[in-house]
Amino acid sequence: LVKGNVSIETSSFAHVIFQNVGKSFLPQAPLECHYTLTPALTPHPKDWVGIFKVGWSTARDYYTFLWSPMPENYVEGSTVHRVIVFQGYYVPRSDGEFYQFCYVTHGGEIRGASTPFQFRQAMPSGEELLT
Amino acid sequence: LVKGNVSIETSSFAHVIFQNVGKSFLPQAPLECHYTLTPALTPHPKDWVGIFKVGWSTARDYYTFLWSPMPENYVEGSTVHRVIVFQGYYVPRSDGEFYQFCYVTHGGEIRGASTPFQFRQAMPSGEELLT
Amino acid sequence: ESPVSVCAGDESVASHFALVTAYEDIKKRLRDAERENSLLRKRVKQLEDKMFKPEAPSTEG
Amino acid sequence: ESPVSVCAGDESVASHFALVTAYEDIKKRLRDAERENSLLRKRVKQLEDKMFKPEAPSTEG
Repeated sequence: LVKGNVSIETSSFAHVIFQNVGKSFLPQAPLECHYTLTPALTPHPKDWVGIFKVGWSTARDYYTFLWSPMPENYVEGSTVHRVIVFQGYYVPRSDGEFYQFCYVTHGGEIRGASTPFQFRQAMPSGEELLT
Repeated sequence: LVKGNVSIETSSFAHVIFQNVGKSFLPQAPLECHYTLTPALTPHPKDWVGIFKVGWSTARDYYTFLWSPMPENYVEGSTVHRVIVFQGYYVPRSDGEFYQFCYVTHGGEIRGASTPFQFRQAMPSGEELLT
Repeated sequence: ESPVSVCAGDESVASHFALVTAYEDIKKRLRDAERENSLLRKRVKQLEDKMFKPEAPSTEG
Repeated sequence: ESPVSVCAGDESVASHFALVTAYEDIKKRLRDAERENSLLRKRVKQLEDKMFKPEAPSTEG
């Protein structure tokens, strides 16, 4: 039986790794995004990171995006850590939906996707204080 | 902005509708599957219904399958209700995973997918009795 | 016996839609479970407050 | 300004993998929430039993 599964770990979809992604963020507040470019990825000035609603179909479905800044003095085959900050104005409101970061190359290829997160005012564990 | 979204409701993926699918079933027990062929689908004796682990990649990833029985005296363009029963021996064990039914045509095309379900011994609401 | 005779071209689209169907349902269940959790936590807190300091003046709601 | 210049051929594969990543995480969260729920329900039942029938013989468990 030939199985059609492709390992995510070894695929090009894991060339960029998003780090320490929280489960929820404050809506319309500045949002830090930490990610690592593995040696398998050669960055390009027109690569970008988008916030996508989970379940997106094409790279055009991004909610908002930022260009991924080129590393200074980039050496081919090196590992690069990046931080970008989405400004609050561009970040989704509290809508009960899940979003995820995706790294998209200048050629439109997805090279990394984060775990999902929501935008909400307070953590559920804080709700008991509202009794 | 051109969006790439396709409505599931109007797509060929909803030509078969799975009815009243439970949230969990007993592992390795007979499992009834109720579904409706909408007029948009012309059934074929080699169409089948598979149980797939959610996240499957190709039709070959089915866990188990049954041929979808042809309706007697089928009239083109009619709506048909079907029930099939997966025998317990072929049904997944309790493994914490989610599965779903998919209707696959003889040509390998997916024409319907159910909401997900798990296999487990007891409902979570019954667990308090075990205290 | 395998039911899969040919490879359909749009399989990745099909598998995506099947996963979207499952995801939408599981998202709802997670929301319901979290809501129930929150209510249960409140209930536990209420009961614990009543039980362990029945005479003390309540500092909450 | 749009960052999308061209259409990549394997977009549906890419979107599927992104959704699998999200799904796997949400599945775990649902499992955790259901487990916590179950523990909280037990706790509520314990507390209610103690509180409302402290002397009566228990008919449950």
